Amino acid sequence: MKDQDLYNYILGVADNSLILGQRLGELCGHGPNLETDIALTNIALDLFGQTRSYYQYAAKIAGDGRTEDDIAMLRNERDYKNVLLVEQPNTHFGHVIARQFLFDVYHLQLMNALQHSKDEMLVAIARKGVKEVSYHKRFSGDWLKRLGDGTDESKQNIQEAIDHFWPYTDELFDMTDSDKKIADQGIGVDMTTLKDDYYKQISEVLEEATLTIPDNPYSKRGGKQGIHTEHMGYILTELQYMQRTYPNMTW
Amino acid sequence: MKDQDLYNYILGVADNSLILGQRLGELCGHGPNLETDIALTNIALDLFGQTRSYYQYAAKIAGDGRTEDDIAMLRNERDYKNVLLVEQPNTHFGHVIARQFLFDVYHLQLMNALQHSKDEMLVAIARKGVKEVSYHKRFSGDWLKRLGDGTDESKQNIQEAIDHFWPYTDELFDMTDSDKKIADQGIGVDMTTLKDDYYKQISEVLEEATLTIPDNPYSKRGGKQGIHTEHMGYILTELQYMQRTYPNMTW
Amino acid sequence: MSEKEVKNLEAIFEARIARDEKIEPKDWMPEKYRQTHIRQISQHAHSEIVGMLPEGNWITRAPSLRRKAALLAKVQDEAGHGLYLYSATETLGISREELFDQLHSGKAKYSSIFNYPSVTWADIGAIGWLVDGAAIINQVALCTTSFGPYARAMVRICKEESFHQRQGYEIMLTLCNGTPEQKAMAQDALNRWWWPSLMMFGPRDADSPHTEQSMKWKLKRKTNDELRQQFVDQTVPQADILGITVPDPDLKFNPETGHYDFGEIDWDEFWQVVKGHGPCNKERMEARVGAWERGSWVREAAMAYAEKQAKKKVAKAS
Amino acid sequence: MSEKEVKNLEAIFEARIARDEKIEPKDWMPEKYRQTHIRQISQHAHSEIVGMLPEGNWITRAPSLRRKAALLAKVQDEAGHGLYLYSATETLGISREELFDQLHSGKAKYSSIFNYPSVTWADIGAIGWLVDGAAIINQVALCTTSFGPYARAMVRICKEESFHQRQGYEIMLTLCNGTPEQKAMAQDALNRWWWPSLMMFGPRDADSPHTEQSMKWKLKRKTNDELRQQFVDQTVPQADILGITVPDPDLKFNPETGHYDFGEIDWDEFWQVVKGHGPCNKERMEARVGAWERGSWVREAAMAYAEKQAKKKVAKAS
Repeated sequence: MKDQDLYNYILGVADNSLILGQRLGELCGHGPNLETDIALTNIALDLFGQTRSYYQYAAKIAGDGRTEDDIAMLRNERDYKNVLLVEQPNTHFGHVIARQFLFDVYHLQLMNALQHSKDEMLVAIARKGVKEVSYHKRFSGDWLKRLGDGTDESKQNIQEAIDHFWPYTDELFDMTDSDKKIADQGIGVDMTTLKDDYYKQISEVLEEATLTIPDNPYSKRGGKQGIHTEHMGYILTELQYMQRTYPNMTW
Repeated sequence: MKDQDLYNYILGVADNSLILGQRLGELCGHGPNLETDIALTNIALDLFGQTRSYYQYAAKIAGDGRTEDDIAMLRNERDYKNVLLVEQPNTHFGHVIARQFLFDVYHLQLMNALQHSKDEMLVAIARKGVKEVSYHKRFSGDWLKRLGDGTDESKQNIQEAIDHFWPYTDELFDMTDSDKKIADQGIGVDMTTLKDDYYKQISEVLEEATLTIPDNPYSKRGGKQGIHTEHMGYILTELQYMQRTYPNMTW
Repeated sequence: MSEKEVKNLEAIFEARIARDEKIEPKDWMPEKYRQTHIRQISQHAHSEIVGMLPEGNWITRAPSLRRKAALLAKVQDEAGHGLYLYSATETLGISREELFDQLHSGKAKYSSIFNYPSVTWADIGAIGWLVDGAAIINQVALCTTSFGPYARAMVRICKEESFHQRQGYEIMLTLCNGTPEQKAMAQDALNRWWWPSLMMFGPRDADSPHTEQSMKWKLKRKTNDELRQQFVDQTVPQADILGITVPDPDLKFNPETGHYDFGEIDWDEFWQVVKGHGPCNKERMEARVGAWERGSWVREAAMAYAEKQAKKKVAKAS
Repeated sequence: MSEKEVKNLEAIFEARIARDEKIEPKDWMPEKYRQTHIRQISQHAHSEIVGMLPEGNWITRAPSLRRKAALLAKVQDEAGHGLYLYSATETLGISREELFDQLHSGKAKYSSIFNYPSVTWADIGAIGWLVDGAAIINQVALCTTSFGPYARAMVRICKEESFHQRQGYEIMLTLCNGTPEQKAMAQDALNRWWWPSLMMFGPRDADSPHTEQSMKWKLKRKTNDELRQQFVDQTVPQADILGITVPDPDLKFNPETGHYDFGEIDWDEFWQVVKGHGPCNKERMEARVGAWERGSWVREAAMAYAEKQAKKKVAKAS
């Protein structure tokens, strides 16, 4: 493939949306009320929409007949490059919100910066994405505050969730070799430059939510190298089930 | 296939062991103590052992190059003929025990009767099976009594589990067309003749366990026609994952 | 109010309905009208949200990203329908909490069709085609029902439902134009969903005692059997186009009546499911009650937060 | 007891150990000996049961029925090992409840290797080959350790472990003789499990202060570094036979020493995992604590039932 690095870069971005969308899809009909069900489904829909745009573009770059669905559903686990954060389970609503918020802040930074890419297609996706992800971040941030400054129980639950996911945030700013090359070309985003701002933004909202900013210095990573947590395998058994069971069919 | 009915009959019997074994396999390392973990794993091992014998025999009957693993892992959901009972989830330990006991009593009846089959291979499997399943039934029956006549909480939990699974027991005695033909040939077992004894046995143990015999007249069925509950699909995503993802390989 | 006054109000009320005027929440209405509407609209709302479950079951396993997104959007629409319908019910003076209590305790019903499992991907097609198809037939009539909020909700819902129905049919069409395995999957789904879909129109007219009153209030425009016949007449030719067979050996076009004659519904099964003993009644209720109970701390937090914010505002203002 | 008497008992005790006599639970032993053994044997027991988790993760997804059964049997063996080892620990005067409390509260440790995820089927092979291989090297020496119950448990465990190790190696061999995709899976597993396996032997000797005392009690026969070297020397040729590469650019046979020289372990990673911040520490503890808590009503029921049965027997006898 000529543009292997660009392909890798796009998949790195897209896989996050795919896997987080998949996690949110599990929740559909099982949320605490209809309003949150609808909102989380909306977020999932946005994420799948972005995923499709990225994979369609990646498929074009690959140029070997692969389709968006082949890319989404026919890779081996080690070839998915999403960060570990997005594959973590929906343990309870606090986890859903914490995971979402910690991702949304990063995601909006990425979308904002990607609008200035030299790649027109990525700019187009990012422009649409900025609007969508701004809404995601508002939703998750608002709920973070509600849960943080709600009842004692909710504060405890959301604090536990934030503490739980904190070690997964550092990986968001890891750059693979392809990421670096594509950033150097002015196409991708150098996320390392946005890291301080990320923690600043997060901290502000956590404070507003009357929550404690974790000081755990240890981090968990591996997703960007395709080394996932044990949750990922189960996500894939479902995600890939139909394509694996009935190969080469039109749906 | 010449012996399509025999093939169908064997799969009907074997699929129960496969799917129940799979459910028990999920529990490994997650039980209430080491002793029950070991015992339930033992039961799972027996069930998989039986499953393999049946499928190996079925593969021989099919005679088209299919292996035990092809039969176990490469059918579509609608082609699995296990009863609905065995695919129900491990909601809590009471469910595990109730499901097991309601199956074990039936299973031992089947193994006992199958020893008198005109088919030598089935006789051999059943002879081994009788010993194994006698142990399973003793284990699940003992726990039924412990939970039934233990604490108030355990009585409530196990009663709820028995009530929950009761509607699934009737299907155990359904006879498919193949089942009838094979029973008529003196190879299979006419389960309908054993139904009264089944409920008599169950009732005796429930009474000993100080539990109430459910009087729910409604039953749930469909597994023997390959119409499963929504749980089955998820069992298969895991069971089939490797064979679907990496076809035609040796492991 | 004297009995005479009530009678008078009732007469005015009936006259308004007869003139096809809409009854609005603030208007006077007979208590039975209110109760019947609470029952029916909330039953409709419950059906929407329980109906999310069999379809939600396939979101993580949808065979393509396009279908996954469409399915998510559909289930989301159903949540939206639930929301309008609960709101419409609330205008009759009952809280959402109470409505959920009725659902969770088994006092309120929901459409029995959702007590069947969705076992293959083709079921997602069949549910859209048949279940939404049957629902629309029931609902179109309600767009001109007498209670304003219900009628307006129906207009919006019908529009979305017919989109869902076309989408479901298109899934079936894709399967039927696909491999033999895919076509068999479509046929199998039709086999399993056909009869439950016919049951959606309720008992035979002879066994449906409330029809007369509901007709008067325009909560029903046609009888169960009439609607069922309409569904059969509409759906059989669609199955023909798909090239799959309706699982009814007695099904036959009757040139004299211009309708399809069809076989007898298994009413034992119908009543078993209605009474709560269908394949998934217990699972559906456990899913709903479980979601509600697991979510209680979240709803409490949201209320506590809102109260705190309101107090802060008051404190600032004073 | 006077200080002199204690000194005397200690001298006798040390002499017995020096003569390779076994110390049995009823024998007098120094308190430090008891505590050290409780710590080490229970840590070993905890490792067995936490070790069930990464392997248990593949039971439902094993690629063939034969492998599924073998894996189940292996995990069951580990539960059995846990059982003997807890029993051996209990002979030192501590209850199983207390031991679980120590595990669940984080006071007791277990082998850090189980804090890595099992992400592909090849990991099941690699765990058997490398992790059990390393464990055996540690354990063989313990078959002649001074505390009788521990030594006897080790004899039995070593036998089963070496079966597991061969089984793991055979999984790897099958993969390496399979398709290129399978071989790549095997290589990838070796890449991920190699360094954590080397870490199983603990810190460098210079950083391992307890070695001297443990040597005296025959709880250790060789130092960490000696055992680690033995593992490398034994394993590298096995990798060569598989045709996969140990992920260490510094690895080289040293003809002068007759051993393989190898690169530096990432000690930061080592300490991060030991301190509880490895990839799966939290998940492993949540799984164990969750199982224990979910099972409390079951254990209570079993006790209540046993008491009732005992009372019945007494009532009958009197």
